[in-house]
Amino acid sequence: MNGEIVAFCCEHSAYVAADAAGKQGLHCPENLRIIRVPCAGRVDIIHILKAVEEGAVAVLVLGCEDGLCQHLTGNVRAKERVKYSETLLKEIGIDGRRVAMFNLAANAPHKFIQAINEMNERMKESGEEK
Amino acid sequence: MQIKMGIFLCDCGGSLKNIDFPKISGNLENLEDVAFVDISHNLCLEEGTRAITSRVLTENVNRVVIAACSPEFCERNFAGLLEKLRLNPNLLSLANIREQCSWAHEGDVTGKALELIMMAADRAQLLQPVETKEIAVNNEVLVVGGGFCGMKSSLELSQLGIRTTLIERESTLGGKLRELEGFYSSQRETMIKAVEKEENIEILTSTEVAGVEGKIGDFSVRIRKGKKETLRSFGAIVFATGYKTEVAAGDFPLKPGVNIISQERLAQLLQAPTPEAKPDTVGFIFDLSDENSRFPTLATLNSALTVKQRWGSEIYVFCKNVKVDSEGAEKLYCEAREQGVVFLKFDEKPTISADDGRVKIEAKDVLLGEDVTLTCNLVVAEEKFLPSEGTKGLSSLLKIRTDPQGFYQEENVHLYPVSSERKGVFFIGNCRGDLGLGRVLTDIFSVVAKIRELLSPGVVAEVDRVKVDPQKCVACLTCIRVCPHNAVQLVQIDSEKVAADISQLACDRCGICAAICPAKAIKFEGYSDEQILAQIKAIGAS
Amino acid sequence: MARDFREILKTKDFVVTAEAAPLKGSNIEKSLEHIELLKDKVDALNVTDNQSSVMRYPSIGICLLIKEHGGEPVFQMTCRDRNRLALQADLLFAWSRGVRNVLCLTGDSIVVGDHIEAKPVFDLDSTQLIHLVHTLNSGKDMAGNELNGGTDFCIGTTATPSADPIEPQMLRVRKKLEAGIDFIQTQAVYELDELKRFMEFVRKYDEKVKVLLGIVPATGAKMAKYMNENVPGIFVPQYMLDELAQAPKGTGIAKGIEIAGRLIRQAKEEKLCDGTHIMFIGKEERVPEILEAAGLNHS
Amino acid sequence: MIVAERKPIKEIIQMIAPYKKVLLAGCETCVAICWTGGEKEVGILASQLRLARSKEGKKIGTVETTAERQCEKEMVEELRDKVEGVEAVLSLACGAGIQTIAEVFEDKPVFPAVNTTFLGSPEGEGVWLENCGACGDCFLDRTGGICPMVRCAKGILNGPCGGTRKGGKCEIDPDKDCAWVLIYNRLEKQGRLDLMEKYYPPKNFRAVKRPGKMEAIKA
Repeated sequence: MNGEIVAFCCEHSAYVAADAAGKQGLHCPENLRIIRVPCAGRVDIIHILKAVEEGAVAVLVLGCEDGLCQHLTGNVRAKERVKYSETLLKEIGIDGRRVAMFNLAANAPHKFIQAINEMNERMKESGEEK
Repeated sequence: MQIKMGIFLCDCGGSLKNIDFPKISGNLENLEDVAFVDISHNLCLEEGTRAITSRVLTENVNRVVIAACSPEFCERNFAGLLEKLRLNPNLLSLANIREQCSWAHEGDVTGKALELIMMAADRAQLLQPVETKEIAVNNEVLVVGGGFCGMKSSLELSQLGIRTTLIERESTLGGKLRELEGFYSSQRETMIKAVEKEENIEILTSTEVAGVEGKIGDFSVRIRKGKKETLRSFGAIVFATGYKTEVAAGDFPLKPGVNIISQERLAQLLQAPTPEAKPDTVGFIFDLSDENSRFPTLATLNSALTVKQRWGSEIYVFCKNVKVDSEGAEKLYCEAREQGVVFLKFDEKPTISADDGRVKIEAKDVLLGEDVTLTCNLVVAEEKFLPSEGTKGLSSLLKIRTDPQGFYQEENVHLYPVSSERKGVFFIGNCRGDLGLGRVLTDIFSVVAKIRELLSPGVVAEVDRVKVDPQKCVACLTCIRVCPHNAVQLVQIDSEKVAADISQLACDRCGICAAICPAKAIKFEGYSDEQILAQIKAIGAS
Repeated sequence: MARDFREILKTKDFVVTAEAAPLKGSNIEKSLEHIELLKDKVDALNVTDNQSSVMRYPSIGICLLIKEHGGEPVFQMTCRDRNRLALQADLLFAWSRGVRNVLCLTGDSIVVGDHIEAKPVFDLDSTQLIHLVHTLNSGKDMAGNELNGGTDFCIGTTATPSADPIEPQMLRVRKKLEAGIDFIQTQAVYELDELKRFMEFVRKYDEKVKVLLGIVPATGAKMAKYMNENVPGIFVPQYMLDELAQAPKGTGIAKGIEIAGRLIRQAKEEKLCDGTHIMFIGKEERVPEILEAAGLNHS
Repeated sequence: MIVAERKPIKEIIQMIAPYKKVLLAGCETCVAICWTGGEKEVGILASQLRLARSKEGKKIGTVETTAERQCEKEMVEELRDKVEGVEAVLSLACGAGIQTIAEVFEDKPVFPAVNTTFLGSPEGEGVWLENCGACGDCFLDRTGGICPMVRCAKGILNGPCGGTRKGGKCEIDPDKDCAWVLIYNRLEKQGRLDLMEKYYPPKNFRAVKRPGKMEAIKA
């Protein structure tokens, strides 16, 4: 990889939002790579770490809004795992802000684009290249 | 078996102009395991179906990669097509090059499109067939709660030919209908009679649920009547356990001899023969707090009208707001005003005191801007709307969450309105909160439709989509504890080994268990660790 | 004045003791000041043992100092820092140097103090320690060996009358009473009803044991709240918090002293208990004010 | 079961600093169950170590494996091929497992990646509670099946202490229950409060004759 953003997208919300963004012509950064998952709760710590290992500049997990996970706790667990991954990275001196969790609904393409842009901004600020 | 992959590229009628399809095709053709790369213009149309059919059959491929629009649109169709071609639908891998690539960026995105296809192709390499099989389901339904909601849904189900067992904790059917007069009383008897007459409905009164095991299509329910417990099987369970109301003791001076009564007591008075000395003035108070007051509003309007008609009393209704968003409420309100019921709007809580056998209400009416003091023969107190007795015990027995107020079914868009996290277990009516009549009816019809769909003969389910490897399972019970759908249980594998086992009917394919398993013993085909990691590795590799 | 504390306990209507907390470091001047100030105003001075698990000058050291200056020390001994060998050896040493009273405690947890990585000993608990002192008093050690010179300690212990729930606490007090003790000094009590309840319980099992009401004056509403949240076994009631909060700025401590005096006075007048034990740690110099507020003009 | 916690990563990185290829050996029993040393955690640690090395611009080879029971020589023996291919072993097993693998492969440096903390049982999802101190002199018959030796912060046998917090919580942690209040409640329910009225003399701390060894009758 070379500076890509890996985004794990829940197929009930974020993945649909990403489609909608494309449909509405909301442009997103080209370095985005989406991996579709059935629920944010499917994303494991090792997936996040491997993405960082492979050279992703940032890793995002995008799930449903709080309280609206089809599987009740999937998004909550995902958030916990992202937080833990952040810790794991920080403790070895890697910027923990490279991983993040966002909650959004399927009808929120703006929020989706915002999340990706925010990550790009964040990474520019921190100046950390891969 | 040797992987043989067919790749189809769709340029969406030639509209994806910022992707150079021949170039992509050229890059892919020479890859190992790739049998062919085809470019089509409209894979979703008849011509596309024909193209896929002939190529898959002649080339005899065992993996299909399709780069086209979002899987949200095309996945079902293509999977269905593969099935027709006798290729397992799970051997399909999609690349979303339209919404998430061509449309998402300006300028040439050939490179990115190629990469997305590579990700899909690398995932395809690792896909395994997922077989399906027909699963026999029990299509009898258990309805818990013999109130309006329970009776009505039993009637609807039975009319579809679904055998229904209706159980009620009390000794008679009717539930809250028994406590409401006026319009509701006529409904009560008709409905009870209809339920009793219906052959497809078995009625068990003075009966409770003692335990629920199993899964959709095959629940075993322990039913308790007195001390006797019986085990029965059902395909689905509908809970219509209703609500209870309670006069908040803190709000009213509830002492014997003080004429402050509950709605329930009022209903009893109205059912009894009309008293000699009818009360001259009757006060009603509701909406003391800002909580959802749909039910108190309806109950008050209904009772106020009935009292007016039967006793001809003067009626004063004290309230903060009259919320008429529930069905029929506005009509009741207008009728009440026409009949001379006086509504007084307070902002601060009225003072209520006993006054020589009568009740004095002092309030500041915000519309009149004046202090109002009224002495009534009778005051009907506001009642709080609460989950019915036993809801807490039932929810822990079912392992299903309740909202902070203790009602079932949080407003989760994916489950809304009547499904629960446990497939085949439904909650309808006022056990979900203060709904009002209109929404209760909607619930009833939704649940009937859902059950009909779920329990139709010949339910087909995937086998081992999410599967535990018993050799790797360390029986730590983590998956059993975390599964939001109660789909995992511990089973004896052989004489010495126990392991987790996932019920394919109850499983809702979230993958939470696969992620959390500390022994990595759970594989979610299609989204396995290897398949996810293959996609990660493919990023930037081309 | 009589300096045999056991005798004082038997004869005096209302016994008064105060806590003398050793400080950190080898300089004992300040402790000496406190001793000089208080030794004649109270019946005994009670020396804490690495109080709150914070390492300090040893209890036995201050006990000897009190002795040298004509006061009556109570040697506090916790099980936190010594195993059964050390406990016995220290007790023999104390006795040989004229210390006659020992207060048997389990001790606070290590983690509340300033050496949180230390290994907690807790070889014995307070009840077992009481039994151990009796064993030494009988001229034997714990292993059953005859001692060349035993002890005859006056034995005290503590109890928490305001514990919640109270039942298990009372069962433990009962075990201590059955082990045989001369006096109980209670944890700080702010509600005398709790003391009454406690006395009723104690008297059911022991007619003779003396109970000293524990007093920890609050120095302000903030401090009282802090104690409620952080000091084990202390529960200042809401009305007292309000009373403290209403005191004008800078007079919180005076208010605390007033309340303490009031509690002691009432306990004495209503004969609720046999005496009091004042714990005014870090403010030892103001103990006389409490005595005055309580109307205890010691002779 | 045995409960363990991952060591701070800095400690681990320091331990394996001299080596270019290490084997991460988990265990499929207790430490897997308590989410510390199963295949999942082995994978996470390996990834973290690789990331840490690459941050320094260096590389580390990681081999990941788990033993069925790392405290059994025969089962550890099965890892021989993997062990021989590396310079050092990082074990995610409990202290017993670590020592077994160190003994079986005497020539290899073996390092602990976890701290073995206590014997306990799960309280719920992801929460484990210490409830046995392996004292060798079980006391549970007298305390309603609740061990005051480890569940009381001070191990009091004649409790509770005077510091119990409101509502029966431990003096050092308001989130933890006072063991003696639990004992009281259980014994009261069973009508056996007389057990709590009894005095229990000091415990025999020589019940386990250290170094501990147990020989069963080879019947």
